[in-house]
Amino acid sequence: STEEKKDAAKQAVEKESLKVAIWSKPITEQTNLLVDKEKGFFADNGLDVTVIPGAGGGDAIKNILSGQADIAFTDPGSLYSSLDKGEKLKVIYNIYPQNVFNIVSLKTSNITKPEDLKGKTIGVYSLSSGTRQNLLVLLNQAGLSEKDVKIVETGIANFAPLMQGQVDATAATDTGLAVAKQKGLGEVNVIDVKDHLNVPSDVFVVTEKTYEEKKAVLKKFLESYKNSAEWMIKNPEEAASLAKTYAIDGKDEKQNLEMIKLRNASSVSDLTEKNGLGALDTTILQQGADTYQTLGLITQKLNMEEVVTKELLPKK
Amino acid sequence: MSFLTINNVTYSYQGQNVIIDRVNWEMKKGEFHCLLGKSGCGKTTLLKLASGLLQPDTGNIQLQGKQVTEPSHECGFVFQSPTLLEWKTVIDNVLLPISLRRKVTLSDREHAAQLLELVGLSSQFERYPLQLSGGQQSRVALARALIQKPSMLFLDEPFAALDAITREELQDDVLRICNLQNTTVLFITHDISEAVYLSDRVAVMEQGKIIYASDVKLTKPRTFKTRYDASFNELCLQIRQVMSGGQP
Amino acid sequence: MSFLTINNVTYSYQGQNVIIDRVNWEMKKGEFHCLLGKSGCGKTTLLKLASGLLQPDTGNIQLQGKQVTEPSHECGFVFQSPTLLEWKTVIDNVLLPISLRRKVTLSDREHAAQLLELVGLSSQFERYPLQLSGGQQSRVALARALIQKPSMLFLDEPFAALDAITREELQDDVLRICNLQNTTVLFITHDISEAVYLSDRVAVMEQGKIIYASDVKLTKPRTFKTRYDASFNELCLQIRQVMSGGQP
Amino acid sequence: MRNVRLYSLLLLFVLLALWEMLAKNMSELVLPAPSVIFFTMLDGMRSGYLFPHIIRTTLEVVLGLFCGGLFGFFFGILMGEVEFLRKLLFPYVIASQAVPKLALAPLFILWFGFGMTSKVVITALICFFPLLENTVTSIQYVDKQKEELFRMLKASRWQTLIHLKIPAGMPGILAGLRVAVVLAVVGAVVGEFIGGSEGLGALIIASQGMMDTPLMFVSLLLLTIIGMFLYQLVAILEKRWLKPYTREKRK
Amino acid sequence: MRNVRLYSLLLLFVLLALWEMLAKNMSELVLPAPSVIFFTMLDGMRSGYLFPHIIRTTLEVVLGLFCGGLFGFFFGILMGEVEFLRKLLFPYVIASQAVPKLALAPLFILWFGFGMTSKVVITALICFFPLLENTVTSIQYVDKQKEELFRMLKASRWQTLIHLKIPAGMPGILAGLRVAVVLAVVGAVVGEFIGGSEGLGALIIASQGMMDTPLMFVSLLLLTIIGMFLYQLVAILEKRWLKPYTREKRK
Ligand SMILES: Nc1ncnc2c1ncn2[C@@H]1O[C@H](COP(=O)(O)OP(=O)(O)OP(=O)(O)O)[C@@H](O)[C@H]1O
Ligand SMILES: Nc1ncnc2c1ncn2[C@@H]1O[C@H](COP(=O)(O)OP(=O)(O)OP(=O)(O)O)[C@@H](O)[C@H]1O
Ligand SMILES: Cc1ncc(C[n+]2csc(CCO)c2C)c(N)n1
Ligand SMILES: [Mg+2]
Ligand SMILES: [Mg+2]
Repeated sequence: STEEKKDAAKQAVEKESLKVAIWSKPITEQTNLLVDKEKGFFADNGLDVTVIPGAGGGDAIKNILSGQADIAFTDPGSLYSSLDKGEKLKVIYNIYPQNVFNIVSLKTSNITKPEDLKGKTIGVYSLSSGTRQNLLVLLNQAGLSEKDVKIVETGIANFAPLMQGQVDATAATDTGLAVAKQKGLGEVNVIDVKDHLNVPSDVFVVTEKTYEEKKAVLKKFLESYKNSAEWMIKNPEEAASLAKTYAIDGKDEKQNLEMIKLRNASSVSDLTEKNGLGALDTTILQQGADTYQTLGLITQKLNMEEVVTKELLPKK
Repeated sequence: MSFLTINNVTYSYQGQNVIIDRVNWEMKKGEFHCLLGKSGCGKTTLLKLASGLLQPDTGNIQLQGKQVTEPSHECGFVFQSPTLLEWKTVIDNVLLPISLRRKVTLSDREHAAQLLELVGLSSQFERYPLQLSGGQQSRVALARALIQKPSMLFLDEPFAALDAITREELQDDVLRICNLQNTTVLFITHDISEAVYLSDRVAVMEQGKIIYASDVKLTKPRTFKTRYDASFNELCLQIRQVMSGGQP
Repeated sequence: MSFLTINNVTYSYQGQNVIIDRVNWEMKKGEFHCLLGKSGCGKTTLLKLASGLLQPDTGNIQLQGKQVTEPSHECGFVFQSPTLLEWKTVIDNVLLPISLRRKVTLSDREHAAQLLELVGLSSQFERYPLQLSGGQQSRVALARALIQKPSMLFLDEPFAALDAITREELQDDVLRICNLQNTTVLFITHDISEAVYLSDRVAVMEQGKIIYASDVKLTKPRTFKTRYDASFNELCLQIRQVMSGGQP
Repeated sequence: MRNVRLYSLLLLFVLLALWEMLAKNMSELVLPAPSVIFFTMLDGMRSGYLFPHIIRTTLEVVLGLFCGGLFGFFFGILMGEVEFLRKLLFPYVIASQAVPKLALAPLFILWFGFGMTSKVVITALICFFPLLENTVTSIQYVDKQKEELFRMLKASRWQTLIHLKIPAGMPGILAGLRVAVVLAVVGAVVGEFIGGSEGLGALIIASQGMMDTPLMFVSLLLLTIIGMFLYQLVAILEKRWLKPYTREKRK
Repeated sequence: MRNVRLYSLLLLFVLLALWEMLAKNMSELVLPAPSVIFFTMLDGMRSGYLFPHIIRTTLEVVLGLFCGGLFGFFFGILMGEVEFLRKLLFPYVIASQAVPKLALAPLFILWFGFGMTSKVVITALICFFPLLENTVTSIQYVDKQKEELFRMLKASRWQTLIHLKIPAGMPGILAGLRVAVVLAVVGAVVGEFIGGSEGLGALIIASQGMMDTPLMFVSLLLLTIIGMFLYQLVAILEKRWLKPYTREKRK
């Protein structure tokens, strides 16, 4: 058995280590990325993946810029900002092609389309949150601007002010809404951002340098990730039960399942049906960048053609 | 009627060995009593008991017929060490007892200045205690005790840090003031002749007991001549003998 | 050759009025000198200058031919107030000077115990300073000064808080020890007879100046008989007169 | 002591140079160079963009410090004086401190609204503790002799406090105040993290959202300056008040 | 003093009852009732879900406190003793405190990695200041007479420190330690907010994401307990060490 141990040790040494900086703590919706010990999606491909937590998509990018991590699991907003600051980055995989953000209002306020938001008070997590950025995108699509509404920072428990009537609507995500409903939110109207401009929620980003130097490994990683995502889509129940041990918020298996199902849904789109999971749509990313520019969230015109690369995408 | 009565008082710190052992004492209004005794015999403790700073384990203490359970407004106290507030000037230190009871008036300040002059500190009103010599500090403490014109004074070696000349001047001053205000004084000293010179009655303590007491029957007011009186020296000698262990 | 030389020394606190005014003084090895003077005349200041705790504004001070710029290991000091460390027991307080220089050995502890017995505190080794009476505290301070067997002792009214009996016992003890170890002593006191009894030479200060100095030519060793010697009393009287402003 | 100034400047330059070098090899998004920060700051000052934020935060800090300081001092005295209160309340005081305010955000907003009040409350809550703790301690360790003197003078509890315990404990109390001053800055910022659209904390969050790290560092720098300024103020007050304590030392 | 216990419990019950009532009229999302929190805690304990987080955070707090405390004490002494260092370094000390650590997260992670080190460093950084400030102050205001005694005994600077200044300043220093202990808890949590996947701070963030407010309150409660426990520990130490200072008071 000592030899076996040695063998295992040898293998471990030979494995290529790869660090993935994510935008959050290791949470349920990313179960596929966290269960390598159990399922070996990455290990079987000779990869030793470490997940590095962060507080927001910006942290994920900072972590790859500083060399703390190789791959960033981040949102396009953070990507645009970094590109705007002149960083050289590559988008290599589309994790969630579906935009998960929404605007939630009580049925009684009768807000059903973006135009109805005019003059209303809307809650967002904070000034730096995705909820705010996506709210702005939505307003922009409806020809409104930040000045037409009153945005208040409500902190993370942003449904409470909505229920207590301190805000007319609140910007949230699909998972947030699901949890809130479970906690007794009641009847609400939901405006989904994806119905107006479906900018992806998260993508894998690497620095140009990593991209050049580690193509092979990255490729292996994306392939493994795709496998893991496919597994999660096929086995949501198993994932939900594994999340109990591997995700920090995976206490409640039923809730886990709901989260996982929502993420599974946002992982697929028409394009992924055609080209396989992770398929990148440069046009929509470009549209997103342009919208961010008109909103003043970034200053330069970005060319996403240079940034998006489909070279490493796994075959269907 | 007696002014201060110490009635069969016992005391021990933290329940250890007995420090004050069944002491009885009586003082009439306006009397000046001196307490003598070897270092560590319990004089300070007795004084603190009499003033109400400490509570006796057994027995009781009465001031003007009332049980003493806490310090009284009518008592002044000079501690063995000066105990001045470093952050107040000399004159403010003297005025402290007043300022605790009411607003300090101009006449209070004048009174304080008078007392400071009396104890020979006329040029140091605005100094801070740390800038004074040891003897000067103890004189400030004396002035502080006098400012309230107390009807009862407890003085714990107030002159120990003073030279013979200043000491004798102050002895006379204190006697005069106390006479004038008919103050009752309980005075601790190590100087036998000082004790005899000042008192109407002296007591010697040993190991918590009063082993000797005697009226001093010298003419009053006392003057420098008193010190050369034969009976003065005799009494001094007698007390000395008592203290060094011989019988009176 | 002189052991301690004070050479035309001037000093003033914070550049205010002059406290020590061109003082000259000399002590030979093994001599016992006493400094007298009214309260506030500058005795403590002079002692601190001599010991190197303060630096003179002008003039200089030499100990064994070397300029004194800081306190020396060979000097012991008893301050006017006991200055004990409240968080150390009595015996640890006495051992403090030793413990600052090296590890305390068993024989050091024995030495400390001896000294404490000498000053009459044999049963209080393990007490804390705050549990002692005033006189007991000052005796601890004396023991602390003696434990290093210093060749030069500065004593600032070490016996002020002691009764006549204890004081006289300690006077003899100190004299004996200093004689034995040939210690040079500069001693401040307010008790003129104490000064005369102890010293080889006495000096009287006034307003920062030494206004009188005299050798004491009494037989040594001094005994209780010394105090009844005619020349003893004469010298006492003379000093008294000097202090009270009369000419010697 | 003029030398200190010189060395202080020297050290500053050395540190800045080191930082500049370090930053050269790093993305501006992670660690911007001091020069970049400086120019960002200059820009912000010139355009007036920074002023409302600075004013807002300063106001919050000062108000919060005032309330929290008074509160801490006052309760420090109460709890130092009354053992019963001390034993009774200390668990809650510690609870109020050990809990990260950031997590209680929604409650604060719920109770105190989105405006400045909630930030002032958080600031006060954060900075009252060091003052409380130091006050409790300082007024308890008072010279026994002086205490006896006040007992003899029949000083009331209140008088003993005013005339003895507080003056005697002043150095310790002011040390607490100095800690509180610095914590107040952090408090205000944390308050603004939660739900603020103005103030340097909000600016930090916003700059994080825009990934404008130089702007974030400008905010941090401004916070440091506010903290240092207030600290210095307390030091000056201290010099005034504690003169008698240190008078001897001067020569 | 047995009464205090009683009243303490009584107060606790009153507060809990008030809370329960308040929470009844409020969404569990904002303020869960104590009963709910209690059962959530019980669950978490039974399933063992909470233990790794508790252990992790406690470890970080203790390590951070140890490092930060030592550091603060040590530098407090250095800066209390050497005026030059005090003037030279204080700006940086204040800077290190006035800056919200939360904003510096990425830098700490860059320098100290993702493991426990970065959290320990943040904790240490947060809790060293009160100790430093109190140490600096406490060792400066020493009785002049005792200082003179030590000069007379030719005590070296070091000896004066060890035998005089530190023992005499102990009450103040320990007050600083008590503030530091409580801040350390906050420090560890802030560290975990940023880049931790384990620990009560991470749990708070995660529970916020899940909108599991009861779980968040359980974490907060646990933090309070850790803080209180450590505080009590210091109090016990204090009682041991400061015996001679308070000996007189006993009777
Ligand atoms: N730290 C100080 N700052 C300013 N003046 C001082 C200081 N210490 C003492 N003095 C002044 O210097 C003079 C001499 O003081 P010193 O302590 O030497 O007197 P002394 O002869 O020892 O008196 P005593 O017998 O009362 O102890 C006094 O007038 C005193 O007010
Ligand atoms: N706080 C205390 N705790 C315990 N014992 C004490 C305390 N204070 C004094 N003692 C002891 O009580 C005895 C009497 O002390 P007290 O202070 O009354 O003596 P004293 O007669 O005033 O002596 P002195 O002349 O030296 O001042 C001494 O033996 C002393 O050690
Ligand atoms: C599925 C999903 N949900 C939420 C976020 C969080 N998020 C989106 S944008 C943004 C602001 C920049 O940090 C943040 C925090 C995400 N990345 N992916
Ligand atoms: Mg006494
Ligand atoms: Mg003197």
